[in-house]
Amino acid sequence: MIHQERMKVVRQQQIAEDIFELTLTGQLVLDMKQPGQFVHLRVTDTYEPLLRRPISIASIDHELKEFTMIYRADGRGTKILSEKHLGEVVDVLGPLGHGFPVEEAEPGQTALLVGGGIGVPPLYQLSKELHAKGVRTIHVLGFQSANNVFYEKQFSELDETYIVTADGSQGTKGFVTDLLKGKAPTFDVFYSCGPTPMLSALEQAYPDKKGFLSFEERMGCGIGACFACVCNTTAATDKEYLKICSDGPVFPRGVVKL
Amino acid sequence: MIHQERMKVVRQQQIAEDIFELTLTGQLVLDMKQPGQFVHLRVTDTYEPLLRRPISIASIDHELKEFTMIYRADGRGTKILSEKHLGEVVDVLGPLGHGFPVEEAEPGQTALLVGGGIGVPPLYQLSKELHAKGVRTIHVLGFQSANNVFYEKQFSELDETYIVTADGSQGTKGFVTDLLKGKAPTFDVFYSCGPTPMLSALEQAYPDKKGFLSFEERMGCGIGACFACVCNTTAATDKEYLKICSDGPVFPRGVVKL
Amino acid sequence: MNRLQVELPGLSLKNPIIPASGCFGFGQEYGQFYDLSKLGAIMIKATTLETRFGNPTPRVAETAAGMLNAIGLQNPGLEHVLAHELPWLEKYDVPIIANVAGTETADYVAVAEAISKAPNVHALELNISCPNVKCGGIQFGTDPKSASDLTAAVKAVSDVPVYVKLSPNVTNIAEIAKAVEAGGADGITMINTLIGMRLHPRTGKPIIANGTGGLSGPAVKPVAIRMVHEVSRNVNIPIIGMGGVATAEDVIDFLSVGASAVAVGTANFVDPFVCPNIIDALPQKLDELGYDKLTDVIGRSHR
Amino acid sequence: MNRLQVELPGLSLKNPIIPASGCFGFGQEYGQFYDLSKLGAIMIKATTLETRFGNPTPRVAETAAGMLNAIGLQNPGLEHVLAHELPWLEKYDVPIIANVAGTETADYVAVAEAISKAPNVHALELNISCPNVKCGGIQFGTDPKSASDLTAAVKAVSDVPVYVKLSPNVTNIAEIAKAVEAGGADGITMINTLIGMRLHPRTGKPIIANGTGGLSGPAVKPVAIRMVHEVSRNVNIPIIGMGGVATAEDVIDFLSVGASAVAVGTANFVDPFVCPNIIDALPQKLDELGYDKLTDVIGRSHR
Ligand SMILES: Cc1cc2nc3c(=O)[nH]c(=O)nc-3n(C[C@H](O)[C@H](O)[C@H](O)COP(=O)(O)OP(=O)(O)OC[C@H]3O[C@@H](n4cnc5c(N)ncnc54)[C@H](O)[C@@H]3O)c2cc1C
Ligand SMILES: Cc1cc2nc3c(=O)[nH]c(=O)nc-3n(C[C@H](O)[C@H](O)[C@H](O)COP(=O)(O)OP(=O)(O)OC[C@H]3O[C@@H](n4cnc5c(N)ncnc54)[C@H](O)[C@@H]3O)c2cc1C
Ligand SMILES: Cc1cc2nc3c(=O)[nH]c(=O)nc-3n(C[C@H](O)[C@H](O)[C@H](O)COP(=O)(O)O)c2cc1C
Ligand SMILES: Cc1cc2nc3c(=O)[nH]c(=O)nc-3n(C[C@H](O)[C@H](O)[C@H](O)COP(=O)(O)O)c2cc1C
Ligand code: FES
Ligand code: FES
Repeated sequence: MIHQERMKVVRQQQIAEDIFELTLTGQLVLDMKQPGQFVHLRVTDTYEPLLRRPISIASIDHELKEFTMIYRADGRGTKILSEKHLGEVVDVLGPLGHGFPVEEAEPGQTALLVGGGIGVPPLYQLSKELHAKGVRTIHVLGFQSANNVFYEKQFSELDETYIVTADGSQGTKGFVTDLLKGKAPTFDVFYSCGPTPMLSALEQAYPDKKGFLSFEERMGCGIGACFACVCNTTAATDKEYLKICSDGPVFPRGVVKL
Repeated sequence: MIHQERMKVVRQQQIAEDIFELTLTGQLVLDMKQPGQFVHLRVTDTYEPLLRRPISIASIDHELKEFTMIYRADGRGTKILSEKHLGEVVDVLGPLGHGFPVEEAEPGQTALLVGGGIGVPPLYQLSKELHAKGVRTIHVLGFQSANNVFYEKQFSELDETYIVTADGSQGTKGFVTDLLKGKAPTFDVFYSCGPTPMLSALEQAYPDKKGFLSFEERMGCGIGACFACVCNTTAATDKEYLKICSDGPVFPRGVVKL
Repeated sequence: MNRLQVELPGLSLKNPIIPASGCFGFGQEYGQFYDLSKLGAIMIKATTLETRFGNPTPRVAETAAGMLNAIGLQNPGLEHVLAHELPWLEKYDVPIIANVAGTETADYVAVAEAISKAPNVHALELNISCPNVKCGGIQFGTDPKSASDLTAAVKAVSDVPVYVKLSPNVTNIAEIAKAVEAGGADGITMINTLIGMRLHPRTGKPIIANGTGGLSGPAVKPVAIRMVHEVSRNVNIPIIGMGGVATAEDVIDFLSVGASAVAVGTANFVDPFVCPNIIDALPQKLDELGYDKLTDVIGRSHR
Repeated sequence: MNRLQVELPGLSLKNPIIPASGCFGFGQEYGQFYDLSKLGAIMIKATTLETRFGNPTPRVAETAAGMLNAIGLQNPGLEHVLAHELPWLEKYDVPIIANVAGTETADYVAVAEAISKAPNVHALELNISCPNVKCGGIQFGTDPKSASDLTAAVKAVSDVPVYVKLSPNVTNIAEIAKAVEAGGADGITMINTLIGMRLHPRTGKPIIANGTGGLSGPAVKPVAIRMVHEVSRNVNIPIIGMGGVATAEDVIDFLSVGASAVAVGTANFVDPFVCPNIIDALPQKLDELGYDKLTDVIGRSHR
């Protein structure tokens, strides 16, 4: 069930260049059921900026009723968000959309998790849940440069983790696909979130693997009412279009026309 | 000289229903020369609300480089202002305009100070400066109701003070002019700030007295460039119009067409 | 007595709050948040004769106190709306205003005729003002003669009253309003969006794939208020006002200049509960202003 | 090389930043804050043949991310501007663009002829778009034929290039732009304000004494960008763009859609240093975008 709640800031800290980690608390957390879902945030009570911002859920603590997001503060709305202090409130609409199906990986299997930039955060909760049920994970995380890298330690503590940077300032130089070509990891299913070219490259690189991809699009409502975020589909589905906000953001590979 | 400065909040407190007292500190205070001048405040860095708000200077402490304002928080901008905490900054343009001429009252003389609602604040600095040079003051302060009354103690500590409320819940019931009719105080010069009908009634009540009135109008620039705040003049001046922001807000009686 | 009741051609509204077309889908999504029977009416998404996919994405962009959209009238087509969307809405006690779009007179007429027969459709809203489709829509809304003729053609086949939705992108809005009144319109809804553009700061190309989009939200409210004010002095048919409504104060403003009800668009995206919140706030607003009933507020700017 | 240099008919601009007419008086007030020689040019307040007092107050009202004004072209009249305001500005190394207003062709011509001979007036801006005066102004700006004829009449007497300022309150802005180009305009400035209204929440009457006012500020930027984009594809004369400019990014946006320089209006009221701040920020913006000089940015949306 989707709620709207003014949630309290529990923690906010900068963890890399322009990258912030924000933890909120409230009842709404109890309805967060699946990694890869997102929330739609209103960062101010005034009319400018006006629209909500979609941000992925990076980790969930049902017991403490807390959840954490990781976001890049470079635009008008996210900058205001990054100035929220302990005890201030943020207007949250969520949880929204359909996330990564944890059930598609069996205990004992290996899952490849590939993230790019601000696509990395939702993979963290996913990895935790996969591990909880006994799935091994390989994390391949791509960033612009060493300054932007975050959560390397958190992912490493869970399992095998590789960092790729576009400028080579940390880990392998290039794109995540460059590293994957070299390493040629064995796995049963892949999950990915990041820029569309990355998702597209992954689909092509593993034509026979089961995979799940999380997409981004500019949104209005975030709940399926405004048709802002539709994407074209392939013959793999009989739907003529899909809404990223309410049908996604995660879709099985091959369904969205890339 | 007019400056623009991001000034720090030193104190903010609510002192009556919807009425707040805010003290800011910064270099700009050193240029505040005359009671009755005002500042033009930007309360947010976003575009909504967009315009600055004109607020009178209620008291000045050159030594501490602090000045205090008293304002009613009922609109969009003033409500945001009322939420500023200690240490936050407010973008101030000022000091602006021409205030009350303290030099028009001689030591030993008596000045009548008549304020209505949020017109009361600038009279406080005025009264302090008049007293500093040995002028007696009679304060007649009008409010909507007892809940809105502020600074009664501060004014009383300086000199004779009468409170008038429209609903009679404190002091005399009615308008300041009602009290003045009854008391018939003797004085040499009057100074007033408040709603235009009050200013107009005062001019009529004391046709032979020297007096100075502070006016209000909706403003754009606050510095004389946009012609938003002009008022019509009487034959007493050869100017065809006056700008309240830069020629005023205080004018000698009889100059502004009421 | 229901202080918020408003009677309009074909529409007996328990309150004047109507989600705007295109901002509320066919109701399902907001039905998750509150009982849709609470609403005065619902303006459903534009319906065309055939399924339309609409424009490429991105389709929205934020602007100062507003947003641009170029959805391009995506909708599942008349047949699907009649078979699925409207029947789903029947469980609610709320009149439906069907937004009708097309590219030529014949489409408009065909959709209007069929959809006006649906049991819960109490009025049509003729969309002659969509700025986001290549042909059809806005060219009817910028020429008085075409607007009037189309209105008459649709009136001739509709079983329910016809409201015409005006475009603000015109030199003389009163002229168009008078033309649709002359064409037989039962009411006017206004305003649709202003044409605008936002660029990507790095590339300098429009963010919206369509290039231009329609501007809505609080930013346009002053334009909408001025236009409703002007049109209400020039026609004798009722107006449903819209453009930036987000609070009960905004509703009072639109009624003051002569609207009889209002539609709420963009604000639903900002706050999914905005419509019921406004409805709940209206009685107290009336008390504050000293009015018995909402209809007393209508047109007070002109008095 | 000056990376910000722009050459326009009559105007050699050291940078493309020009305070907009009516938002900067005749320069004195902002001259308290910084050296006016820093500016690309100055568009002075509209000048009419006779002194004008303008409209009753209130003359301004705030709106969401914008403001309404109905100053009503208050100004001291041609003679006073020639005798006092323009000479005062001569001490600065900055070309003046004189905004010329009137109620009929003869006034416009008389003001244009006289003011174009002032030594520091390098161009005229023909104001055919002021929405706040009862007669004159905007009716010239909404009819292509009148706009073209007036332009030709003024061109015939002006000693300096003539820019025509367009109103956004029209169905077809490109048509008007082409008409003034045909009438001999050397350039176009756009946009003037959109007509709007705001009500007093208690009384329901317009806040602005004039009733309607002109909407400006960030709220209108998407409309302005779209119109400059459209006009720049339809004419071969340069455009000075305006409407909501407050940052260097906004300037880049206007240049991207085809403007050659920009005017800054409302933003001066929010931040008196906005013009010099933008000028200082532009070189770094160019670096970030990878352009050598500002003129490289002009029209990139179209490429
Ligand atoms: C399902 C989903 C999950 C996301 N998860 C994250 C996350 O976990 N961390 C993170 O940093 N970012 C995430 N993003 C991207 C994030 O929404 C944008 O970076 C953010 O909205 C930009 O807002 P701004 O205020 O910084 O920029 P502005 O430039 O002020 O934004 C202007 C408008 O454009 C929209 N917009 C701009 N860029 C994007 C974008 N890339 N995607 C969607 N809308 C955009 C904004 O929402 C806003 O409406 C996610 C996006 C989606 C769709
Ligand atoms: C010279 C001068 C001195 C003032 N001194 C004080 C003071 O010391 N204390 C105080 O409480 N108020 C004072 N005011 C009035 C104060 O400026 C307004 O109450 C305030 O601007 C309202 O802003 P808002 O955000 O509450 O209302 P909103 O309704 O959000 O305001 C919308 C717009 O209207 C303008 N506006 C609304 N009411 C007024 C008004 N009465 N006068 C001028 N502009 C208005 C605002 O500035 C803003 O631009 C003074 C006004 C002037 C002109
Ligand atoms: C995303 C979106 C989609 C819209 N789709 C339609 C539509 O299908 N038909 C229509 O007549 N108007 C459509 N509109 C216009 C709205 O109904 C309304 O006229 C406009 O948005 C102004 O109201 P607002 O400021 O409250 O949003 C749409 C507006 C938005 C923002
Ligand atoms: C207070 C005010 C006064 C104005 N006076 C004039 C004027 O005298 N002549 C004119 O051509 N435009 C006038 N304008 C319009 C501006 O020059 C400009 O076209 C418009 O405000 C859009 O730019 P902005 O959004 O940067 O303010 C005025 C605008 C404002 C806000
Ligand atoms: S954002 Fe509105 S439908 Fe997806
Ligand atoms: S507010 Fe601009 S001239 Fe007074």
